[in-house]
Amino acid sequence: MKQGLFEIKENKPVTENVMKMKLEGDTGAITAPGQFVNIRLDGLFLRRPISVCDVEGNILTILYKAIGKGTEQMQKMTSGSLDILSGLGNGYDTSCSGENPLVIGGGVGVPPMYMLTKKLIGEGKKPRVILGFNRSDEIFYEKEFKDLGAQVTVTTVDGSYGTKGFVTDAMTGEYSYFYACGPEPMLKAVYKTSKTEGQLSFEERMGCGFGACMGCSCKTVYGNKRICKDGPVLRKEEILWQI
Amino acid sequence: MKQGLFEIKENKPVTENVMKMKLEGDTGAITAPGQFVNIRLDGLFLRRPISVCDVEGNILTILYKAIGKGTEQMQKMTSGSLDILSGLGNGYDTSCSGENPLVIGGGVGVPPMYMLTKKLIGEGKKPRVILGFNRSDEIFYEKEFKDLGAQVTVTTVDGSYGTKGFVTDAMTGEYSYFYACGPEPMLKAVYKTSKTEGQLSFEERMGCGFGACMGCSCKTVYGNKRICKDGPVLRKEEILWQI
Amino acid sequence: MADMKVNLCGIEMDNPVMAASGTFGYGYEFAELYDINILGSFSFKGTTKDERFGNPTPRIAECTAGLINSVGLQNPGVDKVISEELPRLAKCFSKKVMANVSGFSTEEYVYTCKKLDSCPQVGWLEVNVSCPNVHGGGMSFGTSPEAAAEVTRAVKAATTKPVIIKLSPNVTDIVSIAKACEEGGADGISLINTLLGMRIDLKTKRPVVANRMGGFSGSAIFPVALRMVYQVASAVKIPVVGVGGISTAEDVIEMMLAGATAVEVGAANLVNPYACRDIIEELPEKMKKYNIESLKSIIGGAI
Amino acid sequence: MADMKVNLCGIEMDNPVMAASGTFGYGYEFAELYDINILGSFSFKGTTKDERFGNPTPRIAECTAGLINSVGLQNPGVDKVISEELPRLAKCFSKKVMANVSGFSTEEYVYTCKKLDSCPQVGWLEVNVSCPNVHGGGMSFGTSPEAAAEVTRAVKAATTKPVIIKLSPNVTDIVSIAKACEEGGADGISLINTLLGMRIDLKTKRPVVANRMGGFSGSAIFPVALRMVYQVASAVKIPVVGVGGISTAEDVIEMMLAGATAVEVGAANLVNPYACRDIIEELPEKMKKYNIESLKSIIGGAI
Ligand SMILES: Cc1cc2nc3c(=O)[nH]c(=O)nc-3n(C[C@H](O)[C@H](O)[C@H](O)COP(=O)(O)OP(=O)(O)OC[C@H]3O[C@@H](n4cnc5c(N)ncnc54)[C@H](O)[C@@H]3O)c2cc1C
Ligand SMILES: Cc1cc2nc3c(=O)[nH]c(=O)nc-3n(C[C@H](O)[C@H](O)[C@H](O)COP(=O)(O)OP(=O)(O)OC[C@H]3O[C@@H](n4cnc5c(N)ncnc54)[C@H](O)[C@@H]3O)c2cc1C
Ligand SMILES: Cc1cc2nc3c(=O)[nH]c(=O)nc-3n(C[C@H](O)[C@H](O)[C@H](O)COP(=O)(O)O)c2cc1C
Ligand SMILES: Cc1cc2nc3c(=O)[nH]c(=O)nc-3n(C[C@H](O)[C@H](O)[C@H](O)COP(=O)(O)O)c2cc1C
Ligand code: FES
Ligand code: FES
Repeated sequence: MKQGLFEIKENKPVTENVMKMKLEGDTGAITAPGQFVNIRLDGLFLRRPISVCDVEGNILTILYKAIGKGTEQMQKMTSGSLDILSGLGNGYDTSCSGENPLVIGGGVGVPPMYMLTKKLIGEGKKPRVILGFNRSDEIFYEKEFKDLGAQVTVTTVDGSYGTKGFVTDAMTGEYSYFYACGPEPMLKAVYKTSKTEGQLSFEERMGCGFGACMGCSCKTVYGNKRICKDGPVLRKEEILWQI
Repeated sequence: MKQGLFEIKENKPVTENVMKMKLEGDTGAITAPGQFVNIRLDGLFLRRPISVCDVEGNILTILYKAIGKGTEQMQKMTSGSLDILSGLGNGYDTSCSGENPLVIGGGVGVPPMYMLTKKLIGEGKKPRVILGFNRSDEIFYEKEFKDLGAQVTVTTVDGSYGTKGFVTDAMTGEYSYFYACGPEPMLKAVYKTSKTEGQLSFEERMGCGFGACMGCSCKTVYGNKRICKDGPVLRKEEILWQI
Repeated sequence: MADMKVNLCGIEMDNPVMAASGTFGYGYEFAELYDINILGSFSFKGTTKDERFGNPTPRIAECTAGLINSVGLQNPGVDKVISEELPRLAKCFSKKVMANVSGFSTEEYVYTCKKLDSCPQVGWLEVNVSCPNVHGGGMSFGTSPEAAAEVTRAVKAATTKPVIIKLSPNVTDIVSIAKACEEGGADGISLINTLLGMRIDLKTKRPVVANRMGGFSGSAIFPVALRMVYQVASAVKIPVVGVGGISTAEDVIEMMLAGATAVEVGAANLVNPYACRDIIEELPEKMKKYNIESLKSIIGGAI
Repeated sequence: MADMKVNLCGIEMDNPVMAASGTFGYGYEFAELYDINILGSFSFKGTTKDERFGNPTPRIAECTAGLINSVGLQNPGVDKVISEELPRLAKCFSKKVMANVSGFSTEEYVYTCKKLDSCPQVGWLEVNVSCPNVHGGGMSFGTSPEAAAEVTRAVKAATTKPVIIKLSPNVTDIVSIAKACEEGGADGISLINTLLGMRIDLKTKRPVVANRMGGFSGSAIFPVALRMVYQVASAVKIPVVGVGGISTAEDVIEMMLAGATAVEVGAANLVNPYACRDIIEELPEKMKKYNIESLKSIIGGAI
């Protein structure tokens, strides 16, 4: 974990409500895909947790959906710098992926899968990527994933693009392992549908984001864990669904 | 009273801690010298009351001393606009000044006396101005008052410039009326020394600045008054000193 | 069309937004800025039997997201309120106004309420039980269920208009006090008054306000006010007026979801004199955003 | 040279700045960022007899200038704290630490305190009496002078280290409770714990935290904390630890002027993990600005 100022280099919409922001700063603490950063914003008490989408040198890319006070404030920014805690969370472990892992992202769960896919491909693996959205106009980053060299399936709930249905409807064929990030109902469906071991990334309202407050705890097979520090990525085997 | 945005046109030091700020906006509510404006600042709950030093067309000039959170924040501003409530308070009544009024300002009580002096001269009167400071390096606006055509005496407590002593030490000679603004001990001394009727401007911690909260009340011969709305200028005859 | 109408103790209001007592004077200062008839209503400055100057100055201290006031119920006394302020108010406000009443003994409360009860302009009596009870050892009426119920019963027996008891938040158990007022016959409960707070000036090393402590209010206290409104609205059957830290249309909706039938905006008026107008103008848009067709329908929705 | 030393219940501290319980874990996360030995000390996460998961999530809600938490005393239980956390803490913190203890019955408090009393690392026992008293009808120990005094007496009888009782602010009369603790033998009082608060999510129209209400803290509550520290420090002879809304060196000075011998920084650590370090580094400069040579000398200066 590191605290530092990151300078806004770019802040562009990729869909109507999802923005891509490029930030320049000390990215040294970011060590694994699936980690997140925690962003301080003027006038808001709590930082806002956002997944790392990509890191290239000292450039950090995040993708975020404007859904409330904080993200709407970010949406309006064109320059300046942000106070960011980086390198938070455990991130995905790629060592157990096998040859043909399945990478599944839904909605704003898509961003961390980009850096994960990049890493898997860098390690010589052949990930298949499923990106799930509600409608065609909500789709983002399909091309970026393809440009990494991954095989990409897009699903839309209303069938307006790609495979009609949920990400689980595309979880066909063989795969060696799976990685998922998305809303909780999606994670649960993926968990149930999956035929292999895998890792899933969770969200929770956070006080600190670095393990100090116990605001984000969950029960697992291996005892209580903090989503922010011991997660956000949990292994399939340890998950105890609350609902 | 009017609320509006004023754009910062200039913000320059006139002494080490006293700044002159020129603001452009709708000055229409400012009708008398001695009135004040109430300035909203980022992150601070209460507005900051500052006297009107001058108005020329849509340009408002204020002079303020950086002494705390709000004024220090203002000191750093170079551009942008401020949310200002203008035209607050009663202001000085020049109709009773006579031919040779004495105008007395001490420290940050000097600013409103500028617009007052200008108005008195505009009305064909011959005000004599006494400006009191602690030390020579705290003096500001001597030249500006002289440029209005007023006769100006500067006093310094340590004698490093002008007449040594307090403003009261310069309250010699004949005068038809007096106007004063400055710290409360000065006002009290002026009140006691003065040989004529006069008007004195007071400060008080304010909640609203426009008469709604009763935060700034004082007792007078004519009953309870609100410094912000029924003042800040009180007539000598009505003052009941609290201490 | 967004339906903002609510009914508070039998009186129809165009919208639930009122200005809180002590932060809106008798309305004139605001009437200079906008037509205050757009308000649901407002509660005028706390009125006592006799004229009061209140506490010594300084009476105001700034806080993070709020302020402390120790005005101490400055007001001209009920007779002058009726003979001078209300006629003047009639010229700029044609709706029913809420009369906020304070006292230092049950008799004083009754005396003042009775006089205001006879004024046709007055719609509701808002009885502020935060004052120290001079006959009861100095603790405020609002800190014991018995004292609060006693004032309620006495005022109800002497008046005909709806009586709303305004509670102090500086208590261990707000629900028991609210229930005691309900049992005493109160027509409504309004809460919260200010939290007791303090600031010290680092330069002088003395308390900022002359009275040392004072009432803390402003957006900082919203979560405490919301919690108490929720607790009380869950426990009583009479309407609750939500007060404390409201400064946006979203705050109004949140308060109503917690159980408020109407709301009062206090400190926000002092720093933004257009606060009530802005909130009322913003409400329809926010109702739309959160899929609310009628404000009436969301009262207590989160309970 | 600015003298920041204070003495809290017989233990010398390099400076009065501690981190507050529940906002600093057992210190490790912060030790990754800076040497936590610069702290005066810190109070570790509230410890109970048995392991607790705490409340369901979501447990956190944002507020203006603060947050609500309903963690619900998640902790591994006193035995694991002693066998696992304290040895691990010893590697990064060489000073005496404050052990924060909670319980749901007097016996539980005594059990946990006794165990922690035997740990040489522990300097003080901070007994948090904000928990509901399961044997006393569910109101918290800290809301009645009798219950607070009972816990104090019982813990004092079973331990040797200084016992500091941490009070809840959600009471009518904080002074009577503090005095009861003093009479019960407390060596110090720390206050305040969180204010009971609530937020509602406008989108779901449900309370934000699963437990509906939670503890509100952060800069918003500073004026309430300061007032209570002032009231209690004026009324008792034992030292007071000031907690609530502190986020700057100036806040520390203000708390000490109100009567605090030492202070605890809570929520500020969560949003600025360097908060305590920043405050300690800034203190000498602010002392100079306000003409303070020794912090010890200003304790209670505004009383
Ligand atoms: C580990 C992690 C990674 C995330 N990565 C991304 C990402 O890459 N892109 C993206 O668009 N979003 C991501 N989110 C969700 C993102 O944190 C929220 O959308 C954001 O905090 C909303 O803030 P707001 O001020 O706009 O909303 P508001 O509703 O105004 O926020 C109010 C409070 O609720 C919290 N909150 C609201 N929604 C969420 C949520 N879903 N999860 C956690 N806290 C929430 C806020 O942080 C804040 O404290 C992530 C969340 C977590 C926990
Ligand atoms: C009618 C009036 C006219 C004024 N005109 C001028 C002027 O022309 N130039 C100038 O330099 N100063 C003037 N002052 C004083 C000025 O308002 C304060 O210096 C300023 O509010 C300090 O704010 P701060 O945030 O820097 O200080 P802080 O000490 O951080 O302020 C804390 C709080 O105390 C209030 N406060 C502090 N000092 C004063 C004070 N002397 N009077 C009233 N409130 C105070 C602040 O408004 C704020 O609410 C005037 C005050 C009044 C009442
Ligand atoms: C300057 C001031 C004066 C007040 N005077 C009164 C009063 O006379 N009677 C009363 O019942 N409440 C009074 N209050 C309390 C408010 O009506 C309101 O209950 C409280 O401020 C909380 O609301 P807010 O956070 O919106 O300010 C006063 C508040 C302020 C700030
Ligand atoms: C997330 C969180 C957890 C807390 N846990 C405890 C606890 O276990 N024991 C305790 O006595 N106080 C606990 N508190 C209260 C703090 O120690 C402190 O008294 C309170 O937050 C006020 O200080 P602040 O405004 O600086 O946060 C907790 C506070 C927070 C924010
Ligand atoms: S958010 Fe604080 S421990 Fe996870
Ligand atoms: S400051 Fe509010 S009435 Fe004067």
